This record gives sequence, C-alpha cells and structure tokens, in this order.
Amino acid sequence: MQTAPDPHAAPVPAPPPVADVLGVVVSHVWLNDEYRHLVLEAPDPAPLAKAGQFFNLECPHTAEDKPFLRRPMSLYGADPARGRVEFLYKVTGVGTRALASIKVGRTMRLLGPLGVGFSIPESAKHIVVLGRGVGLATLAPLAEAAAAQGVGVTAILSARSPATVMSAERFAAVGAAVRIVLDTDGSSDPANVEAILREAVAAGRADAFYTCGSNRLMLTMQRVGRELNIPGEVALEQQMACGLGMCFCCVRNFSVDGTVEARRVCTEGPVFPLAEAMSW
Amino acid sequence: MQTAPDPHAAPVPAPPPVADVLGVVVSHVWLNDEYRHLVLEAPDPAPLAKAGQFFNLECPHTAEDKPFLRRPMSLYGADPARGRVEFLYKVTGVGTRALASIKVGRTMRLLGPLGVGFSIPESAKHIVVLGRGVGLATLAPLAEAAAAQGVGVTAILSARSPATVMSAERFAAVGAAVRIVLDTDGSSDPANVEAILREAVAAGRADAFYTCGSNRLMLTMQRVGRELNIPGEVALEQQMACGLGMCFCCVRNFSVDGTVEARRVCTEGPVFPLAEAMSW
Amino acid sequence: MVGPASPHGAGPGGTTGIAAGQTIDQTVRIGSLTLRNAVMPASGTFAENLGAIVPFEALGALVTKTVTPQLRGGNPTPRVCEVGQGMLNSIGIPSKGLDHFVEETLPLYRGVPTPLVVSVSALSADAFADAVKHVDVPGVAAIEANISCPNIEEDGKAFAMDPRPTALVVEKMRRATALPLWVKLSPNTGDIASVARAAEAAGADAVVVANTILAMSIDIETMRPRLGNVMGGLSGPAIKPIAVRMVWQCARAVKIPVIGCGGIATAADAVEFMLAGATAVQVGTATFVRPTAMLTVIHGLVDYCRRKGFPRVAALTGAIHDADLTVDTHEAAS
Amino acid sequence: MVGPASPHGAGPGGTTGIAAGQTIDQTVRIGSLTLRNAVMPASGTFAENLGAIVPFEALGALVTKTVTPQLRGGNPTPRVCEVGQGMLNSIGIPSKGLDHFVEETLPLYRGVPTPLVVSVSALSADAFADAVKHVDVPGVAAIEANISCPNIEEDGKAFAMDPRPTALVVEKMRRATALPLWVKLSPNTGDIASVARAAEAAGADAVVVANTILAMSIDIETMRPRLGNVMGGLSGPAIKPIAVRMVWQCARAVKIPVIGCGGIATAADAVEFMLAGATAVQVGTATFVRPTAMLTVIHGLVDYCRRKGFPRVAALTGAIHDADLTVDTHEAAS
Ligand SMILES: Cc1cc2nc3c(=O)[nH]c(=O)nc-3n(C[C@H](O)[C@H](O)[C@H](O)COP(=O)(O)OP(=O)(O)OC[C@H]3O[C@@H](n4cnc5c(N)ncnc54)[C@H](O)[C@@H]3O)c2cc1C
Ligand SMILES: Cc1cc2nc3c(=O)[nH]c(=O)nc-3n(C[C@H](O)[C@H](O)[C@H](O)COP(=O)(O)OP(=O)(O)OC[C@H]3O[C@@H](n4cnc5c(N)ncnc54)[C@H](O)[C@@H]3O)c2cc1C
Ligand SMILES: Cc1cc2nc3c(=O)[nH]c(=O)nc-3n(C[C@H](O)[C@H](O)[C@H](O)COP(=O)(O)O)c2cc1C
Ligand SMILES: Cc1cc2nc3c(=O)[nH]c(=O)nc-3n(C[C@H](O)[C@H](O)[C@H](O)COP(=O)(O)O)c2cc1C
Ligand code: FES
Ligand code: FES
Repeated sequence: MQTAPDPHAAPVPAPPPVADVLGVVVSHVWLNDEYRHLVLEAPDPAPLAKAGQFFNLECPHTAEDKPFLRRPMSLYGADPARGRVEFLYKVTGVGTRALASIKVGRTMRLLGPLGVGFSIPESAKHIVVLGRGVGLATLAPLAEAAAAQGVGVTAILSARSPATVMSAERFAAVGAAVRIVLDTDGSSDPANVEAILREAVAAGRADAFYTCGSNRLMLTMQRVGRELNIPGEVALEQQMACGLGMCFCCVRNFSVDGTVEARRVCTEGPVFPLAEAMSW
Repeated sequence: MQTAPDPHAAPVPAPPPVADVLGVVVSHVWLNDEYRHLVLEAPDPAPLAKAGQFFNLECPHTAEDKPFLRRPMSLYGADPARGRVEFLYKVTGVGTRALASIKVGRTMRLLGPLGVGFSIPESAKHIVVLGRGVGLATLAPLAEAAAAQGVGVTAILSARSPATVMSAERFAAVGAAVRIVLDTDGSSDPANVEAILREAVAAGRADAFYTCGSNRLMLTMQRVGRELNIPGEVALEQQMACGLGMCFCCVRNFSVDGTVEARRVCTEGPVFPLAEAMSW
Repeated sequence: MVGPASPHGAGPGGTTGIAAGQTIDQTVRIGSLTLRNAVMPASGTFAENLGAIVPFEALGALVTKTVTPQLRGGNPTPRVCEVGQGMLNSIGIPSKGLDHFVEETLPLYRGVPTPLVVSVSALSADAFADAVKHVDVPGVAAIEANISCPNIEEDGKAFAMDPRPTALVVEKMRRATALPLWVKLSPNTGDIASVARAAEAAGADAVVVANTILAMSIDIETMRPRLGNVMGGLSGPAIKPIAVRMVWQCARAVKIPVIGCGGIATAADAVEFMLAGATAVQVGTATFVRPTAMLTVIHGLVDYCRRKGFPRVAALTGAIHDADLTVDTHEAAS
Repeated sequence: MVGPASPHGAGPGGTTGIAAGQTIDQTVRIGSLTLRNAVMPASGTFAENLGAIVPFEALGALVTKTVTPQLRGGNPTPRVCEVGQGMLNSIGIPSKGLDHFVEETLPLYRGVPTPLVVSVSALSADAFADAVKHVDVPGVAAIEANISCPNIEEDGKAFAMDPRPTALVVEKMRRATALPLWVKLSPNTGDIASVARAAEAAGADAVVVANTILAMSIDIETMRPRLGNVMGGLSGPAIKPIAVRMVWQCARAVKIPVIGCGGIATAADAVEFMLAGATAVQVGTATFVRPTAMLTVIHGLVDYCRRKGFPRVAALTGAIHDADLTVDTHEAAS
C-alpha cells in the first residue's frame, strides 16, 4: 500500500511531478441529467496522471455562479498519446454548475496530477472494485490499469436505478466481471453486496479490495476485508482549498493501530488504506 | 431655471415618476473606437424621460469586469411611440467595458428617468448649446426638444479631431446651426469659442446657454453669460451610488449668492444653473 | 440555540413545509415595538425618494439618514468607490441639523403607516442625550443611536469601540427618552459582544449590528486614494460574513433583540442573519444596486419559512443548529 | 508621504517610464534582512510542495505555517468554505510541535537560497519566548510571531487585540532572540495602529498587517454553520480594502517596516499595499486559486515600476499621494 513520504529522504525534497497548465476543452457532454463528461487536452500532465489521483480545476465564472476556489476532480481517464485527461462529474453546486457551462474550444486551468493514487499489490491476480455514484468515475481508470497489467477485475456498481449506473461499459470494455446492484430492486443492500464480495473471495478472485463513493459500502468492504484478510484501498473526499498539502483544510481522521490520526486527503490521499478509514 | 423641490409642499411627497424596469437591447453599435450607441426597449420610462435626465444602468458581468454599482448615463434620446430610450457612452472602465458586452436581445435593468432635466425659458427664441465629448450626447436631445418647440439652436461641438465629433448629424437634422471646433486646427481654443458665443448673442440668437462635458468650456460660457446677462444651464457629473438622492455620494459645490452650497447631482441636478456652477 | 427538532430537515411545521394557502406570520417584535415584517432600510441608504419604487407600507420600519445636532457639510468628493463585491463610502454625515429634521423632514412621513426610526449622532455623551430629547416627538417610533462616531471627550475614539464609553453614552440617552432606543454598533472593534453587553446594561432596547468597516482603496494609476477622505466605510456583500459573525456573537451575549446589518442583498442573506440570532434586518447597499431589494427580501423570507415549515418569520431568530459544536478561539489566528 | 514629483504622471524616472533594458532594483530591506524581492507567502498558505510550481529561489522569503510548542490537532471539518470573493478557514493551527519542526521540517529547506521565516505561536508570553528561543537555530532567517491567538493569561483574549499584552509578549520574545522578529497583527481589533506602536516599542523589527478577519457563514438549507468550528478567518480579495487601510494606518504609526497581507492576488494589489506603506507583501489565499500567483506579482511589480518610472520597487513604499488630504474621523460612521 501507499506509504507516507519520508521527510528524511532529501534536504530539498524532489517536487512531485505536478503542474498548473491551461487545458483546452475537446469534449464536454451530458451523460444524463446530472453527470457530465469533460475531456481536456493537457499534454503535460496526461502521461503523469494515475488512477486515484486528482486535479484541482479552475471553474469558469458565469452570471450566476462565481466559484472562488478550485474544485477537485478525480482522474476519469488519461490518454498520454493524445495528451488528454478526462473527468466525470456530477453537477451539484456553484462550482460544478459553472464548470458545466464551459464550451468546447475554451481553455481552463488545471493543477495536477495531485495526491496518491491506487496501488495494486505486485502479487495480485484479481481485484474487486466497489463503487457508487461519481465514485465509479474514480474506480474506472483503476480497472483499466489493472486490466493493462493482466489483473482480473470484478466490478460491483451500485446505483439508485438502472438509469444512474455510471461507466458500466468502461468496466465491461476491459473484461471486468460487472455486477450491477440497484436500490430499485433492493440488490444494492449491504447484505447482498457482502454476499457478492464473499463470493469473489471464495472464488479466489479478490486479492485486493477497492472502494469509492459510499460510506455504507466502504464499511461493508472494510469489515469483509478485515475478516478475510484482504488488503484494500478507499478513495476519499474532503473540502479542499489548495490541493497541494499546504492549507490543512482537507484532513480526515484515520484509525491507525487504535489511535486516531488526521491526514490530508490531498497529499496523504485521496487513496488510503481501507483498513484505516473511519466512517463519515 | 430649475428650482429645488419645496419640502413643505405635501406631507407625503408625490414620488417622482421613476421606475426600475427591465429593458431589452434592440440595437447596440460602435460609433467609433470608443463610443457606443445603445437602444433599449423600455416602454414605461420612454414617455417620461426628458433631455438632461439620466438613468442608472445595471451593467452585466463579464469574465473580466464585474461592476458592482450601477452606472449613470444621460438620456441620448427617447422614442415614446416605439417605447425606446437611447444612450451614447464612452467605454472607459469596468462598467462601460461590461456594458459594451451586452448583445441585442438581452435584457438589462434601468432605473429612471432620474434627476432634473434642462428647461428652456418660455420666452426663448434661440438657444446656444456648447459641448464636448460625451457631453454632446446629453445636449443632443435638448436641441431636439428646442426644435420641437420652435426654438432655434446654435450648436458648438468641440472635439479633439474630426473623427471624434459626436452627433453632428443629430444637431443638423433639427436645423441647428452647427459650429464644429477642433483641437487639431486650434479652433476649439476658449478664445475662439468665446468669439462664437458673442457672435450668437450679437445676432440675437442666444436667449439661453447650455453646456456639458468640459470644465474649460463651462467657464467660458459662464463668464460670457454673466457679462451679457444670458441665463444658462450646465449638466454635471459626479460619482454616484443610488441615483435616487439617498446616499449623498454625488454632491458638488455651487456658489449661491457668495456662499458655497453642496447639492446632489442626481436629485438637484444633473442640470444646474450655469451661473452657480463651480470649476471642477 | 432554539430551533426546530430535526437538524437537517424542515422546521417545526413538518418536513413538507407549510401549505400555500396558510399565511406565515411576518411580524417581529423589537422590545415594545411590533413591526409588520423584519425588513427595514439601513441608515444613510434610504430617503423619501425611494417611495417611488418601494411602497413604504410594505416595509417593517423606515430608518432615516443619521442626523446630527448641528449643520454638517460632509466629506470631500469622491465620496464613493466600488471595491470588488462592495463599496467604500466617506459621506461624513452631512446633516442639516435636528431642528431642520423635526421641522422639514419629519412632516414628510406624516401619515406613513410604518414606524419611523430616527438615526442620531453627536460628538459627546451629553450632546447625544440632547439629540435624543430633541427627536422625542410625535411621529418618531424609535431612535437609533449611531455611536460609531468619534467621541471628542475620548480623543476622537469612537464610542462604539469600547464598552465603557458605550455604557456612558447609552445611559445618558436612556435617561433622556422613553422612546425605544436602538444602539448601532461599530464593527471596528475587537470585542463587539462586550460593547453589546454594555449597551444592554445601560438600557438599550436593541442593538443594530453593524455599521460599515473602515477601509481604503488606492488608484495605482494616479497613486491617490480613491476617496477624498482617504478612508471610508466598506459595505455590501464583501462584509456579510463578518457581520453574520458579529450578530452571532452579540445574540449570544445579550437578551435584547439584535438587528442584523451588513451585506444583506437577498432573502437567503436575511435568513442567514436571522439564524445567527437577528430579530430583524436592515438592507443598505443592496438598495443602491437593486432599489427593490427590500421587497425581494420580504417575499423571500416568507417563501423560506413556508418551504422549511416555520409558521412565523420570528421563529428563524437564533434557529441555527450549532448546539453540538464548540468553538476553538484559536480559529481567528488560523 | 514620500513620492515622485508629479502627482498624476509617472514617477521620478520621468514620465516616459524606464527603458526596457534598464533593470529595476527589486530588493527590499526588512530591518537587517535584505530580500531579493518584496513578495513572500503568507503563513499557512505555503509548504514544501509548492516547490513543484514555484521555484523557491524566485521568492523574497519563505514563511512557514505557524508552529506551536506542542502537538495540536486542529479544528473539526469542514475547515473551509468559500464566501463571495473570499474564503473562511478554521484550521485551528494543527502543529507537530517545535521539536518536530526543527528536526523534520527545517532540514527540508537546507540549501534553499531564500530566507526562511518561521511562524510561531503560543498561549502565553513566556511560552512565546520559549518558542522563539527554540527556533533560534541555523537555517532560520527570521521569526514571525503570530500573536492573533488567545492569551490564556488574559482570559483567552488574543494578544494582538490590545497594545498592552502585545507589548508584553513582544518584549519577552525580544529578550529571547537576536534574530529578526516580525510580529503579525490581527485585524480583529479597534485600533491596530496602537498595537503596531506597542510592538515597535517592545522591539519588533517589522509588523505583518494582517491576519484573517473573524467571520462566519451559515448554510440556510441545513441551518448549520458552514465550518465545523462555527467561526473562522476570512481571507482573500474580500478583505483587501480593510487590510490596505490597516497598512496605511500602521505605516503612519511606526518606523519599522510594515509587511502587507490580506487579499493580494495581483501585482496591482501589491502596488496598492506598497503605496499605502508596505515594504513587502505576503500572498496567501491567492496561491490556492492560482498557485503561480506570487510569480505574477513579482513580475508585475517590476512592470509597474518600469512603466511609472520608479527605478526601485522599494520606492513604492508609502508613495501614495495623500499629502493634500485630511481625514475626517467621522468617516467610519458613514
Ligand atoms: C479528491 C476528490 C476527487 C473528487 N472527484 C470527483 C469526481 O470525479 N466527480 C465528481 O463529480 N465529484 C468529485 N469530487 C467532489 C467534487 O469536488 C465536488 O462535488 C465539487 O467540489 C462540488 O462543488 P460545487 O461547487 O458544485 O458544490 P458546492 O456544494 O457548491 O460546493 C461548495 C464547496 O464544497 C466543496 N465540496 C462540495 N462537495 C464536495 C465533496 N464531495 N468533496 C469535496 N469537496 C466538496 C466544493 O469544492 C466547494 O468548495 C471529488 C472530490 C475530491 C476531494
Ligand atoms: C448624470 C450622469 C450622466 C452621464 N452620462 C453619460 C453619458 O451619456 N455617456 C457617457 O459615456 N458617460 C456618461 N456619464 C459618465 C459615466 O457614468 C461614466 O463614464 C461611467 O460611470 C464610467 O464607468 P466605468 O465603470 O466604465 O469607469 P470607471 O472609471 O471604472 O468607473 C469607476 C467608478 O467611477 C464612476 N465614474 C467614472 N467616471 C465617471 C464620471 N465621469 N461621472 C460619474 N461617475 C463616474 C463610475 O460610475 C464607477 O463607479 C454620466 C455620468 C453622470 C453622473
Ligand atoms: C452611502 C452610505 C451612507 C451611510 N450612512 C449612514 C449613516 O448616516 N448612519 C449610519 O448609522 N450608517 C450609515 N451607513 C451604514 C449603513 O447603514 C449600514 O450599516 C452599512 O452600509 C452596512 O450595511 P450594507 O452592507 O447593507 O450597506 C451608510 C452606508 C452607506 C453605504
Ligand atoms: C488556510 C489558511 C491557513 C492559515 N494559517 C495561518 C497560520 O498558520 N498562521 C498565520 O499567521 N496566518 C495564517 N493564515 C492567515 C494568512 O497568513 C493571511 O494572513 C491571511 O489569509 C490573509 O491573507 P490572504 O487574503 O492573502 O490569504 C492562514 C490563512 C489561510 C487561508
Ligand atoms: S487541500 Fe490544502 S492541504 Fe489539502
Ligand atoms: S447618487 Fe445617491 S444621492 Fe446622488
């Protein structure tokens, strides 16, 4: 799993490969009433960005919405060859409403890649990803990275209804075993999700667990992981200002060997050991 | 000339006929590099607005310019029949830059008509108007009002160069005797302007003086008017907030019977007795 | 503080809000005065002329521009400049004096069925008491003492900067009138809650929180201050979070009503002030930007109450859900 | 104040500015320290990671997040929310303590050719003095004392709220170190000039004006404070006119350098602070919005000097043209 940077390593620490660049919007489409898919041309960061990392986006100002701070968004995909980075976001408030207004051809600043992404244990042959809502956007590039390394993926996609399942095709495209669980038919119930997880473990298809987007699902996966000794990671969110580890706005508490420890989501995360995550 | 409202008149003063309405941009063109002509459809105020009065315009926000307060603009023309009001403005700063961005078909709020406009003495047969820059925009509707009442107009239009003479055709169209004076050929010199004024008086074509847009020209006209006993009015500007006589931001000093008196440009003005104006 | 049962959902009227037909009680009480609603203009941002745009009988109260005992000219121009989402002013309280006010201005409001609050200011505690006595006349519903002004007996330091001079001036005014006495506090102090407590102890019926914040802007092209008076008062949305904080601090410190003021432009802003503890609100700068702002706030408060299930606007006062939170005083240090 | 001859035109270099080839002297002096330029980060808005974006050798100085003697956890989340053109924070000074700072953080800056200023805070005057002694070690170029924090010996009132506790704590720090001592003042006071004077008299080498302004924001849907700590500090463009005013007041009150801070995002902002009397400036929140903000300010200061004919950035300090203006103290009262 990810380890904290060692402050003794070097007197002047090698700066992480992060830049603040101007991206050009090459595509920006609605996926449904709430979700939008944004593709930016940004050749510098595109080859550097890894699944689980994020960018801090400078959203435009509109007549109604004038976001002051940047907005953190997980990498949804990176295409180093074409110099592109992708985001999938849900329109919720001031920043994302303003973001939704940006037109193809316009430019916007993005800072990144930021934070620590997912890591797949060397020995892993199969992993299980479990997500809900925009959390699936964060997990999709992980599934692709796993597939690229020849690691099998079981993807449990939780959603309110069939219409709001995100990115099922992205998971399917890399050969993941996709299990869709819904609120509408009750299959998203934690007991059912737990059964699917145990099934995957029993089938020898769960060398590591990954989750994002739901506290309830995180707790389920954490419990099963602890019990069955499956390592895991969770990608978390927190209000941010700098995204660079400077402001300490973005802390979350973690339980480390019985003591509570605050860590910055932007720097020590956003991906953390599943075992240490605390309910939110 | 204009008199201050009498506070004893009525216990609850009859509110002036002013409204805050949404106007629709029906035309918005560049006249040259700096000046723009804006026509708004605003049927409520259009029949009420008189030459010398002004409106307080709510300028739009652009990515660069976010004017907070409204911007006062003189009436450049009103067409009660078609329900239109016109403005002519110079793009100078935050507000007018933002204003310049508004497109035909969009709406904007305008408060008015505000303030006290020009008055033409009952007995006047001929008047002289003297202006420079955007000041000519303020005087153009006065010339039209005079012509409509059968009053002859001599219009002295001062400008840097032939390219920056504003609205000469508006004055000519109502039959005014137009005298253009320029910096480029030195004819805008106060001495020459004074000569033209004296000429008009000598010809019996100066029953009242009107000026706007230049301190130097105002002083010249004031001096000649005092000497030759010609009544006159001047339209003044001052930084404003409310436009409604509430904030006392917009005061200017006037010399009234030897004492200095502060008056609100938005309420007691923007048109004031020329004799009482002080150099700015 | 007091609030509806459910911390995140709707108010006491139930989670589905209040039926469209059912009326929301808009009245609020400031001591012995009952106002038809919680919204009034801030001093210096209102005059008779607004009647052309806003029917006075729609407002909770009317508050005059501050009147001083004697004639004052006010400050040099420019008196205003905009700064981001706010403005600076240095009007300097031009005034025609109290006599002129009583004889000329007051009669203008004769017959207006809305309580008239007269804002007064003076340069010493005794002059304040005299001023209050002077305007204790029929037609005046309450007096607002603008004590953000320099006290000539204290080397020009504003009364409202410290509890002691505040107590002194309020006591003298209290003895001079039986009219409701509102005391308008200055944000230019390190401890506004103590000043509010001093005003309460000395007999104020309400505190208005707060006046403009002393600020300055320089034109870097001319290298001159943007205001003729160098410094001026900052108002508008820019100061809202500071004013909300002060209202919250004062409302916890005193039992008399707190009237919120500072950057209120929308009903959402007014709700925020009321949740923080304000009993009523004053709208200032917003009226310059949108002359009908007060009407929008009045209607929006009703809509909010309906949507959230509050049968009375007054129920919003102090209804913030903060009982489970503690405050670390290190916060100001960041 | 001092300034070029022509009040409206260019500076002393002549009306046509300074030739493109001619270099502008960017150095500024804060007491015994000479900085390569006038621009540095504000405490709490900077850390090692920024090195990825901003070369440290381009900055005038580096200022650390405030360090406290002992480990502190900081405040509950949310710790940040945006409000208009600014933000609130209630970080609460989480700190790993001074030992950790000296052993773990300080070595990270070994070899960085830019003066490192260490911000310290403590809860009593003696603890401040101890803290200052603790960080008086090689590698530290100056100490910035963040005295906007509660003084446990004064009932939790912040030191920087009043001149007396400021004098006391600065005197004790002064005796504890020979390093340049900067004192960072709080805007949450009624009379910052007196506090600055007290800091100067007690031996401060510079004052930093100012920290965040205590503020609050409420989510009217949840009816809860937007910050876990209820109140927090307002920073960003919203506070600029207030901070400019305080810099102007302090620069007239003291002879030691004033370092301006509060809402600086552009070179124009920095010029405004310097004209008001600042010798150098700190950029805080702007770095969150635009990580390269400090570089833009540095270059823009040079451009401004060239255009206006100032051969040295230091010549901007106090160059406001206000000699002909007088200030009416009634202004704050509006
Ligand atoms: C590391 C990280 C990765 C993220 N990736 C994605 C993604 O891929 N797709 C997506 O739709 N959303 C993602 N989010 C959440 C996204 O940042 C918020 O939805 C977004 O900031 C909402 O902004 P807003 O202005 O529209 O909403 P508002 O509610 O108006 O936001 C107000 C403030 O709260 C903050 N905020 C609101 N919700 C969140 C949240 N869930 N997490 C952190 N801050 C929040 C905003 O940044 C803003 O400062 C991510 C968050 C983090 C921290
Ligand atoms: C009664 C009246 C009528 C006017 N009529 C016209 C007109 O017909 N055409 C025209 O082009 N201009 C007119 N002006 C001037 C016009 O209002 C200003 O040019 C305009 O406000 C500049 O705004 P800005 O934001 O573009 O400039 P900025 O310089 O950015 O303005 C900054 C601030 O100063 C104020 N301001 C700047 N210049 C003036 C000025 N000359 N008078 C008053 N306030 C000013 C602005 O309103 C704003 O608050 C009039 C002004 C007044 C008072
Ligand atoms: C132009 C102007 C004039 C003001 N005059 C006064 C005044 O005479 N007396 C007073 O107590 N407050 C005065 N104020 C302060 C306002 O009443 C109010 O307290 C302040 O502006 C904050 O509210 P706002 O942000 O809604 O404007 C004035 C404010 C402005 C903008
Ligand atoms: C997130 C955050 C953390 C801060 N932490 C500190 C701190 O630890 N010590 C300190 O003296 N000031 C701290 N400040 C205040 C800043 O140094 C600065 O004084 C203030 O933000 C105003 O400047 P700005 O508007 O440029 O941000 C902090 C500010 C912010 C926004
Ligand atoms: S967002 Fe600033 S430290 Fe994480
Ligand atoms: S602009 Fe407010 S009184 Fe004239």
